Amino acid sequence: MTGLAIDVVTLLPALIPLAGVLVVLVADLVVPRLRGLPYAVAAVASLGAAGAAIPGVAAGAGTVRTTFCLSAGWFSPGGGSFSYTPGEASPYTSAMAASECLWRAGALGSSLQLGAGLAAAVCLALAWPVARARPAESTREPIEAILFLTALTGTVVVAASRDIGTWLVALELATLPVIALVALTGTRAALAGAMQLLVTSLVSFALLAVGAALWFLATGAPFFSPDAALAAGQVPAGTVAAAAPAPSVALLSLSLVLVLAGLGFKLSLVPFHAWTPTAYAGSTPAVATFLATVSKIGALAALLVLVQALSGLGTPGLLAVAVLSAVTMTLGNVMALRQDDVVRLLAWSTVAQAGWVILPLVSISALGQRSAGIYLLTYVAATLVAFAVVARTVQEVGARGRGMAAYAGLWLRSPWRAGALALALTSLAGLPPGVIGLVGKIVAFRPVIVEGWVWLALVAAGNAVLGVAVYLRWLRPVLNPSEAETGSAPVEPAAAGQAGPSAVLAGRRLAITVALVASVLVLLAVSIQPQLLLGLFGT
Amino acid sequence: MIHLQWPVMLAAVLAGLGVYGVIARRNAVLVLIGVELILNAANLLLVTAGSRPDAPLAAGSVVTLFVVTIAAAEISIALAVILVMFRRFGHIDLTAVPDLTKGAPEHTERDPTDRTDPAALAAEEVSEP
Amino acid sequence: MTWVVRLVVLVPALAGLAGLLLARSRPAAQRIAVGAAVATTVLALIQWVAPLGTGDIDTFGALPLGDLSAPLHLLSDELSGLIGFVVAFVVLTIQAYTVWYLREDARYPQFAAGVSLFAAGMLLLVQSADLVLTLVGWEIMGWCSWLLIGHDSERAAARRAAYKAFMVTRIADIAMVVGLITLSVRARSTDLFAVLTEPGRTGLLTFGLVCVVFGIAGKSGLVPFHDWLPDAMEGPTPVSALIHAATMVAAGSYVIARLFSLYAGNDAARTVLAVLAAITMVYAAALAFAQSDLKRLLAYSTLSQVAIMLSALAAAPAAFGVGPGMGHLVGHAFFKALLFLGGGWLAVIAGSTALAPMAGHVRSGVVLRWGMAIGFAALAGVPPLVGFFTKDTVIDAALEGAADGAGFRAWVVVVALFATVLLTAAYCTRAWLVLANGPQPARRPANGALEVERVGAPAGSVTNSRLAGVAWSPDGAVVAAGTERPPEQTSAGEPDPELVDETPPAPSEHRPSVQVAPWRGWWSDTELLALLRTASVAALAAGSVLGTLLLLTLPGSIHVGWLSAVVSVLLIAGAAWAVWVVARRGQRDAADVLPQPVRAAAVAGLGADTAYAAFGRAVVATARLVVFLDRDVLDAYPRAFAATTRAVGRAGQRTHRAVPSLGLIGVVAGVVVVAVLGVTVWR
Amino acid sequence: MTTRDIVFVVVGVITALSGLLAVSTRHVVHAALWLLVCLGSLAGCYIVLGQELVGIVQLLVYVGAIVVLVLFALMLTRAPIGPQPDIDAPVWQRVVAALLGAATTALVAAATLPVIGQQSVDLDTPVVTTQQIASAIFGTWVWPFELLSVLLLVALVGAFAVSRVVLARRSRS
Repeated sequence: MTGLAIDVVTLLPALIPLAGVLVVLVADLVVPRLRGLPYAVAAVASLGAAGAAIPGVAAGAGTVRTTFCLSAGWFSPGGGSFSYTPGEASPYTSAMAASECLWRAGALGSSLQLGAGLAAAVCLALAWPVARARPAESTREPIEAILFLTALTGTVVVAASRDIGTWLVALELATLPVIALVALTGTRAALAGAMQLLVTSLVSFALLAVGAALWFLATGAPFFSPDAALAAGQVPAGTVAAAAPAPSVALLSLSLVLVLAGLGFKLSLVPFHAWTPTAYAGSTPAVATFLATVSKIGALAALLVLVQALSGLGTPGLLAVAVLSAVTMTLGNVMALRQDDVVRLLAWSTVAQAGWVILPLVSISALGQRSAGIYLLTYVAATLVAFAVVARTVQEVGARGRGMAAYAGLWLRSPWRAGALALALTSLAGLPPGVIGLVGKIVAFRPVIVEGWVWLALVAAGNAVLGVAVYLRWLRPVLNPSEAETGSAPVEPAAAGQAGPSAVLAGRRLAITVALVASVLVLLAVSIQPQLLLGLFGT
Repeated sequence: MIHLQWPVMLAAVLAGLGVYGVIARRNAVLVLIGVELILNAANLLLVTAGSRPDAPLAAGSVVTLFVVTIAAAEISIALAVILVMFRRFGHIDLTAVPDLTKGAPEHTERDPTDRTDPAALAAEEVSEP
Repeated sequence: MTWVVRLVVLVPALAGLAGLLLARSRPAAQRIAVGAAVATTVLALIQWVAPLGTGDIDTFGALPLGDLSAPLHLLSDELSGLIGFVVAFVVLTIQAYTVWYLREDARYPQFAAGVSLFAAGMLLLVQSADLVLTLVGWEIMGWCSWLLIGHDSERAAARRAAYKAFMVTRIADIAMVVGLITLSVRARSTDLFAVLTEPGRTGLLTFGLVCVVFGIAGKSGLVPFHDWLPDAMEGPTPVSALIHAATMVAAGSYVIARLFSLYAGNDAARTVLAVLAAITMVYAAALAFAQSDLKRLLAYSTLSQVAIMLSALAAAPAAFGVGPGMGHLVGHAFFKALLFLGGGWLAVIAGSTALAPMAGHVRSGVVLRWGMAIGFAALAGVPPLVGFFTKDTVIDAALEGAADGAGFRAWVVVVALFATVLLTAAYCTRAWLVLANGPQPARRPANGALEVERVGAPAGSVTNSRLAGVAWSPDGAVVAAGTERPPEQTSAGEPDPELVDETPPAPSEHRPSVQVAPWRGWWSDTELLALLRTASVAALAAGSVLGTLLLLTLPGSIHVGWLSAVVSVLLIAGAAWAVWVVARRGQRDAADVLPQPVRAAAVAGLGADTAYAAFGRAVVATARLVVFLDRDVLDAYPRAFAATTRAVGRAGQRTHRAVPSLGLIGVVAGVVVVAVLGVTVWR
Repeated sequence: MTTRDIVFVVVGVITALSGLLAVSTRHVVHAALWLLVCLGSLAGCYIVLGQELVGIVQLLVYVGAIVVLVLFALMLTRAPIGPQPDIDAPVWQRVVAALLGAATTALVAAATLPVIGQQSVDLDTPVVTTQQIASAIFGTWVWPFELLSVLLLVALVGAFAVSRVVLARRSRS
């Protein structure tokens, strides 16, 4: 037995958050009264994970960073004599497995890891506690930090995973801590959201597991590799009707759609989306942000693992993806139009944007995967800014900050924040000055056009228009206080003072402001120079 | 010698039963039972596929073990949430979880992340049945 | 040297911006405006004396327009040098004059900045070797004209005039833009030389050139678009001088001149131009004769003169080049600026821009008298003033064109030119007689109302004094003042030494005194102000006399045929004599011989304004119809879409009760549906 | 039909029937007990399929731990003993559930059976020995295995925190 080659440097994006978990635990033992420390450590670890992903991004489209690679002779092929005829054998051979790795991070995966790390850092900043001495029995802060970090780890790992085992474990690692995070918020609303998230995620994961098992059954390979898909897709020798697809192809497609459905819950695709508004509205802005950004990155990364394996089959696309995409973006936009709670609006906006994210995947090709990744990251950048603005407002005026009325006339009170919000919303809507949103929409459109899905393109175009209405509905009172919905008095930002001396809130306000500024800068940079984002994926 | 169609058929049946159980039950714990059935269907499929010759890396068994462990992790979180929900709502009926966030948000605290604010806690406890 | 070319555009532009943004105080604004004008003139002089003869002067670098190359170059040759210098010079005199004219206007800084920007636009257009830059300059002038005409924005008439000017030129600009784009697309470049040298595709070329003709018809006031120009007299006199003398109105001729080598080979476009120009010059000259307001008279004369320039470009043989047209542009710039500035001076003295109250006031000062005399003589084309040479060059060129086989379009132009010479001499004589032969102004300040009555008396008609006030007003009411409300004469505390005795007081019922804090500061000395004004007029008078010398540098701009010269001199003399007779040696207004209804119609511009208004109403009605169709017919779909969206949203809101069990049904049903789709339709 | 086939079918029918009862019985506690039977007999299926280790783990973890957890949960949520009329969702929902369940079964069966066809394996000599599984877990699969340990840790910490936060809050009031 030769050793399994483990390259620690390649693994760093996953190892740094795990190390962060340890540091948080140790630090909590040593200095338990510093409430901000766990978040600081966790934020640094997230940024570290993002930084560790940069070499993979910088390496360009062609190169893939691998580790945990198998080598021939590492495993012993099953011994003994078998009574099977050649046509019935598992088409995936040990020889094929010899070239596999359990960690494969290409440019696409590394870019998603980078985005996840940065987004998680922003979420941690938003979750920054009020700098007040913590009661002795409270363990909330370190646990929250640990949950954020482990969920980030799961996301990072799933983007680079290649085998069924790692993939399933990492997915669950990315999901379970988030459920706990939502429940930790502790209010009745949060519990309602957590319960809905919990049952949806459990059922989805079970179906996902069935999908993964079907893949294994169809290909005989525990790896999501194009080789395996090709081997399964081959028409068995001796079959007369060579034109007909092998039965395995149907099995593969069932496996893909089950996985799609299982991940659809994380992505908030439409029939699997019901938890989204409840959970977002029930949890704190930081957790909602995490659900809206890092979770989505994890889900898309997991989906892309399977899609890139299938891309070897040369299938033009899937009707199921098209239908999901169309339904999702339509319902998301329609429902978002009716929300007055901005967190709910963002939740439904997430639903609508998820439709856009999987839109390019109607083409199971490298182009489609790249487009989906680009679109997701544009969405994540814009959503981070929007949530940071919401968090800042909630921090300032309390729960009223969730109502749209709280944003009336923001332009007059706080032009910078209003500008940031405007940039984020226009990016989500795909209007200038949010150029990157427009670029993302065009990028997402391209595979649809290339593959000739006319009706889908029409639906998407209609939804682009609808989406503009959704976001401008929020933006209008921001810029024009006289058009704010009547019946709610203008919010006076004095409420923050009641919570105590303003110095107590200073740490939290500073953290939120830093997160807001950083995310705005990123969004601005990619808006001015979209090539920065497109370049991540080696286009 | 065993024909693989039997385990596959059993897995299909278990999956269907699990799906039925997930939807037809209103008690959250019983929904968990349905979920376990679906997971076991997946496990059975994995084991079946892993029992075929030339299945590399003992993958069928290993991944099955992983899924079992994942299920255990899931259950622990799920039970915690269910217990908390039972304490706060007095029931675990999935068809009757009210949507509490509609209309006025529940967050009346001055700082929603500050869970230790006694006034906020008092306000919450009052609203409890 | 290339920096000189760039600075010629840059200096006035920066001066304009600085004036708008920085200069809030009058002295600073004056220094900036006049200083920049001086600098521009010096720079333009340098450029004119030593033109680079190159069209490759970079500005911002090329525009990224895909297939279309847009290098954005500037051009410096003899033509642009000369015109640039003349423009800069005229702008300088106008800026200096404005310091005096608007000495009590609180919004002088904005006005001066507007003039600077305007000059920058014109100079950019003159220097441009790229159609994009041409268009930019064109647009700058359009916007600035709107700002400047509407300077007295508290008066409804001024506002309406500004909007009218803007809308009318704007509509014509559509054709301009289409034309320039067509030419650019044809050459796959916006570079002037590429456009000029692109062979082939004559259909596209003709279309583009005709569009450009209609475009310049807007700003140059050719016939269907002419009526904004007389109304633009609502602006302060310096604006009128600026627009009419050297910049906006002449810009059209310059653009045609720049594209001349294309027009030379294109009969269709030139014929359109010739017909429009011929109609305009005769029509406008005839209307000018009947005007009762000096500024409106000058406005119609401008229309007529600009048409002469364009007719030269339309009818001259290709070999003559642009010399005749551009020569007339230069000459016209001098004498028309002179007439406007002198007219403004007169108006300040008389308290009105109407001709009747001005009667006799021209004798107030030597410079004023001689200036106006030279101006009218040059306008009429009396030798040896510049007007004579340039106009006869045009006539000669048209005759040569006719002989050259240009046929119809040349003959139309020739006939129109001779008719215009006759009419021009007639209205110049008439105006001069009215201005020079009124009663000697009172030595002592008198009641303003009495003044008007006395002025009207020699003509013996109440009609006349009423007509004096016939100026356009928005609701059709007759207003009893001239077009513009000239500023008050120097306030009592600061008497103008030259005019102190002849100055009547302001007729206060019509002109409430301007409430401006007395201005103290740099140049507060009224003598200096008066000197500025007098120097401006004198300089322009000198230009009108000696301008011919300038034209010697432009080949083909002076080419007087003896036949045409003799004929036109005879025509001028005859017309002058006839008017003198009709006016009973200056004892009455020659225009009074016209029947009253004809005169009133002419003063009102022969109903052009009514036609515009009708056109506007028609457009609005059409728009309403379109809006109706759009809202109630076409828009039904989007609105139904919106209504459906709302309904679906409501329904969705009801079904999303956040009950986990329902969510689970959704999940599982979704899985099954998606799976069925995925398995059966593996596309 | 070989001997193994027959054994499997018998155990499988037990599994399926107990599964059916687990999702349809009206006794809350009985449901958990039937689940126990179902999972236990499924462990038998695994053994028939030649995967003894998986079968034993199934017994230990699933039957021994998970089902016990479920039972605890039922007790802690004061599940009544005896039949419950309102244990199930409304009738329409059950009809939908039955349809969807049947559809799921049909889909999985329809997709897998053509692939599996009449494949058969000889399990008299085990395909994968426990030895191999052990070395595979700590060799090839060590990366997901380590992640799994993190997952378990986090799940326990999370469950602890979720219950404790609310307990702390209740004790305060």
